[in-house]
Amino acid sequence: MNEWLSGLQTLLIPVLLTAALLLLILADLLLPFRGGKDGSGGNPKNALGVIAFLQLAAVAVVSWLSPASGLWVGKSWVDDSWTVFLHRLFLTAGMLAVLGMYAHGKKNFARRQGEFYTLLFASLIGMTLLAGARDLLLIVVAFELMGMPLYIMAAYGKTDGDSAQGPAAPGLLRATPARRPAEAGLKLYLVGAVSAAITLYGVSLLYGLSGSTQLVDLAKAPSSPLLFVGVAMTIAGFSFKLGLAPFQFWIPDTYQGAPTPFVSFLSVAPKAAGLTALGTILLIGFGQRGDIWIPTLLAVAVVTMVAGNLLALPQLHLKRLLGNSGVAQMGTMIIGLLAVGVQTAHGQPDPAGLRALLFYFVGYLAANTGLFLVVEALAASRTANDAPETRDMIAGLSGLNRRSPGLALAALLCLLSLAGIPFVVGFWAKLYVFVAAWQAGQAWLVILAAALAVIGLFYYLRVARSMYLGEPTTEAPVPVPWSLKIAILVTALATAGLGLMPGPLVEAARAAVAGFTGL
Amino acid sequence: MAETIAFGIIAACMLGSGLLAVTSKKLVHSVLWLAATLVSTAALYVALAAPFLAAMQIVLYTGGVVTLMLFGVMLTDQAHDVGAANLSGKRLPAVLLGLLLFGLLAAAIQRTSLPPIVEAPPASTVELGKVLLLDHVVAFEALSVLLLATMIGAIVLARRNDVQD
Amino acid sequence: MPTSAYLLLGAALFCMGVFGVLTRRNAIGVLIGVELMTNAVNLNLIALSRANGHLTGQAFALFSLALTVAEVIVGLAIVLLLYRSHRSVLTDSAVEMKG
Amino acid sequence: MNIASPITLAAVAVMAPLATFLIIGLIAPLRRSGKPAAWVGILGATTSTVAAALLVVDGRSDILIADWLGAGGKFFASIGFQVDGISASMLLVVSLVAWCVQVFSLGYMSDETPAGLGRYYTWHSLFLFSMNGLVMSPNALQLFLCWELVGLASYLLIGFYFRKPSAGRAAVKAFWITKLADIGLGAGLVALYVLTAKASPDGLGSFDWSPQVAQAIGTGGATVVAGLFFVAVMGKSAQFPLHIWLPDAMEGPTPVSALLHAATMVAAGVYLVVRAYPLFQAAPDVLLFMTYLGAWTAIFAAVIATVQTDIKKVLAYSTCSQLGYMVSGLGAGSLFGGYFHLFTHAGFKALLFLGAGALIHAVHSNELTDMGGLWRKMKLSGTAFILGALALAGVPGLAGFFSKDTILEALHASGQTVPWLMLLLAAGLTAFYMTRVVALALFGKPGHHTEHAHEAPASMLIPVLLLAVTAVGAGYMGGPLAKMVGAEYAFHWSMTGIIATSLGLLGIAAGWAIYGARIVTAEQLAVFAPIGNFIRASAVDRSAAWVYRNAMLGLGSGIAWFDRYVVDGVMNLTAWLAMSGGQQLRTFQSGRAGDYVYAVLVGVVLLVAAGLWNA
Repeated sequence: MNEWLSGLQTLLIPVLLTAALLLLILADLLLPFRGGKDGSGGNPKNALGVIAFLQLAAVAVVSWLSPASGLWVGKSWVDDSWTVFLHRLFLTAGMLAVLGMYAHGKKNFARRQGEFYTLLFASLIGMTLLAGARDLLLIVVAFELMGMPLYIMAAYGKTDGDSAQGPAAPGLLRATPARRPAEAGLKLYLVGAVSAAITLYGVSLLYGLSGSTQLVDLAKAPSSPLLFVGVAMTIAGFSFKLGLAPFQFWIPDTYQGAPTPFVSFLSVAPKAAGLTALGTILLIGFGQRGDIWIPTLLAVAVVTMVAGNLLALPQLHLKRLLGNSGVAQMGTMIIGLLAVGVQTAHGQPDPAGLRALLFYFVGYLAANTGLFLVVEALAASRTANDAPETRDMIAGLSGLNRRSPGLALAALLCLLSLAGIPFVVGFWAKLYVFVAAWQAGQAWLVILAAALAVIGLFYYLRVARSMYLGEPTTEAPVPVPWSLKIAILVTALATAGLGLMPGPLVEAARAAVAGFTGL
Repeated sequence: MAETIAFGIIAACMLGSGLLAVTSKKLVHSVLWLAATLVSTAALYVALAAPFLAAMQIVLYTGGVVTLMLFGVMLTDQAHDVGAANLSGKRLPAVLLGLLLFGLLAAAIQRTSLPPIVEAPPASTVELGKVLLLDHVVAFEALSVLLLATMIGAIVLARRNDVQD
Repeated sequence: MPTSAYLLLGAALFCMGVFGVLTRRNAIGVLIGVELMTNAVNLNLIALSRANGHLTGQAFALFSLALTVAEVIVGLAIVLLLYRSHRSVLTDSAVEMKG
Repeated sequence: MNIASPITLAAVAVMAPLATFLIIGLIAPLRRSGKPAAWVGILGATTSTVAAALLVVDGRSDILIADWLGAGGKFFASIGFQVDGISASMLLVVSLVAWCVQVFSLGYMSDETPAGLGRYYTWHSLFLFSMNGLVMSPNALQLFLCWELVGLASYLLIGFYFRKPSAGRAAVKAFWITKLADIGLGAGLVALYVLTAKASPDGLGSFDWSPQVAQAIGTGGATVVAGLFFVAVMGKSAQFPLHIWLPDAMEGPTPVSALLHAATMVAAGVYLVVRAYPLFQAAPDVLLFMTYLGAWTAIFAAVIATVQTDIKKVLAYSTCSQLGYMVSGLGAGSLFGGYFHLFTHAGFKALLFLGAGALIHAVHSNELTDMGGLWRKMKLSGTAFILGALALAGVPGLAGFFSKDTILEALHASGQTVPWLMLLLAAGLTAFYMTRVVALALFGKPGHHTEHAHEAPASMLIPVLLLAVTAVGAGYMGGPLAKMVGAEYAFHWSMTGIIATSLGLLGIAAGWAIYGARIVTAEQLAVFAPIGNFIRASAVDRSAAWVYRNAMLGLGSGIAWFDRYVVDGVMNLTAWLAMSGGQQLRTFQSGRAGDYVYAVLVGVVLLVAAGLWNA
């Protein structure tokens, strides 16, 4: 019994989140739906967003108050400083997602808000479990727990602006749902389901060859062709979620069709979680045998950076552009992982790359989320008079500075951060990763990444140019709901603040990596 | 010898029905062939001393998944294009890709020395339960949350739109 | 039977699934392919569990089974949604977003 | 003189423009009011200039390094101010030129809308802040940060007339090319940190550029770092073949050109070399490369300048050419020579640009032929412009003469004969094309705009005249400047000086003969009767003209063509390749989920195959 309790305590954050999820379901059942046509005002279900936010905030407070215990649950899960850092990251992402979603959900799926937050919580539970998972089986289950709610959330919502309605079907199928969310969900799901099968196949081989599901035992597996195949398929399977080329094609389509506040979540937190999961498998399981995975991952990283940047270059649709640029960003993050891998394989594990990775996650969370939320603010403010073809397009941002200077400034900060310009957090993130990679002897990779970043600069600045130099179609300020305003403010402040004073974050990342068990 | 023959027969059933499952023109047939594949796999599980798994395979998989799929097929039966264009024209590259992958996997399997299958009495369900609930309790709990979320999600998506927002 | 026989069988089944995934235009057909692939994984797991002489692989296979069921449920919900929005269950009927 | 500590003065000089940037930038009504915003900007520049002047007078050195990013000194970033002779004098030059440009702009930009003017001064303040921050950098990291900011600010300034498509394109091009080159600085920075970390016992690196660092990382390390740094220098300081953005950047307002090309943006590259000179000194290969590349750029750009008809383009190529001098001088091992030329060039090039601005303002055209005969209308501006031209041409007694002579001496002393000859030739060409500009613009056939031209207003004249003083006087600052840099300098005539001066005078004579007096006609040459007869008989005049037209013009145009279509073309090709590569890849983004699954499985097969290959 005692063991159980200590287990619960070690798993504090996931357990609290599960309790919160159940409470949320209960609240959803108790709160009636009462809404006008547009779902505005007086709908008791709207309280669910507030409840969800408060719950997450409470869990976040608990997370901030409870330092890493270093305790294990069985041999599969550990509550170390690395886990705690990631928990805080995911909880922050969750809170931003709820803030971003609040106004959107109220307006677009007034009746189904509760389910959305429930799914979000489920996904967050998966992420928090992934953070501490040191067992293949748990990683696979947590990964799916994180992923499956995402499929549904991507297909959520009914507004996609310019959805063409098909002919009405009789009977059961009278009301036609929106086309684009369905398409977004379908693409994410199909690629995801196939990738899940591939991951499972790879993982089954890893298990079979090492005779255990624990990551530390993977090192015992004798080197054999099948082991290489297992690792390759595991990497391939994870690459889907991370959006590495050529597994990334779903990204722009899904981003375009899914609700934007959800995309702001989808584009960061699951990727960070997936990358840390892949990283723990590779580093703990095969840290000493870099030859199994480093060449493969290196090739994937290069292809990803090139493809992501080139695909983003011609994009005029903001969400597609951000999707593809996110692919390129993931490529850069992989470099951090590779840096650790190379150093570890040389028998001198240097956690600089891991630190860089954690730092990068935070910077990326702030900038990318902020930018998507600005896109959402603009889309939400659109009226029937706006040309449908400018929805979510760069052109739709035209002259934003004259309409809402604050919003434009926030977007600019985020753009500069993603582009890696000094004085905002993205610069330090890139520099940190590059230093780690160069220290690992991958100078050419650094130069390549820096060269590709110039392409990135081009498309990011094109957006900024449109905001500052373009002509607005209207002078009216963009009305931003307060919840969205807070979220955008927080991300912009974090982007600028961590750029001017990255010290605390550096220290936090250092502490997190110092306690990482396994390296 | 008898064992090899039995293995051969089951394997042939499995592969044959699997092949039919991916090539049948009619989707309902495909689903049924899938069921046949799953059942023959269950037979292999028995041979591998995993009777509980075999049972679960038949109950969960064949009973659950296949039924669900049949439902899916029937519900969407009115789609104007079902049956008309079930298979895409890009079959040759798919065959090549599949064969290539199989070749690679087979080469890797052949070149790897694996521990032999130990002949042993079937493991008791109690022992399996211990592994599940002691070694993998976190995953087990996570799975329950996952199933709950899946139910909620599936309902919210599949619910009729006119009773929604 | 040697372990490799089971693994080869699994690999063959997996690649059939790959073929099915690649050739089916009907979303449910794609799901059937995915089912074959995960079924191959389960076969792998159970065979390797036996070869390793413990039950972890079987437990893993159970988890994998449950995951697959969940996946199919979500998949069918999405297929139904697709059907309602597009009047079609072909994966290439939803091609509005591209480029 | 003990008004304030050097660090305080440096902080004031750097922070004043930042304050004005924030004030103008954030207070929208002030920005939109135009003139008041301009005055705030000028106030900031004035403060910087005064502080810099006090710093120079004070003469003390000091360094402040603040551990910016916290983390108990374990993290690598520190910022601060390094006050010494070099940074103090550079700060003064930068601030003074910026001040002149800002005052000049009051008159020049008077046609702008108030909001436009406000925006203009906002960017100016940002630019001055970043440039001053760059100058005072105590390490490579801060320099890089400010370097990027300088790039951004110059992008905004060059693209100021953003409604004009060509200005937008030019801004983008300038930004892109310098950005591309900046990869070198960024990578060099990373390399420097990693190499110093490797060399230090505690495993922590730094971004210092001190001789100790150079020693620690050895020749190999220094070559990597300096080589990578120099790539960025090539971009920023417009060395061949990365100079192509510079002529296009003339699309910006003329005062902006003066700012960017005189003392600030393009000088940043040379300044980087000056600051990081210990690292460069430890990398002889890089220095040798610099010597040749600088000389080549000097002569290449000078040749192109001889055939330009746009006054700003001539000055732009001339900037390229002079930067070549500086780079070559630094490469030859003369820190002082390169820096001295940077110093004097700042003065007279700013003068030339602002003078050209006054001329352009008078006739509303950049074309030399439209300006003809402006001398009669604009005596003051004209005189100043001529002074600047003579200083650039290297006429003895004026600023350019002394610094150019120092560089040539250094090359001669180091035994670099080929670059030395190239630079000598470039000196002659410089004199030639500047004479051409003066002759055509001030004395040539009156253009149809000339009639309505009149002298520039006081706000434009004051900075021009002030700079004219520096164009004359800066050359005599060599001794004090050398002391500040820590070198020895005393002018004396030498063989090199005599050759260079003769070539310069020859160039002036040739230029004047062809474009000013137009004496290369048979009648005038007939004065020398026997020779004239001979010439008439042998038609040397015509053949001379032919030679000139076909050889000289042909060479110039040929190189200009090469520049336009080959060097530029490679850049455009790269951009085009990236863009069309993206477009090609997009065809895979077909929208069909089936295709995406295909991609996934192809990826799997590839990864598995790669895995087996490794195994």
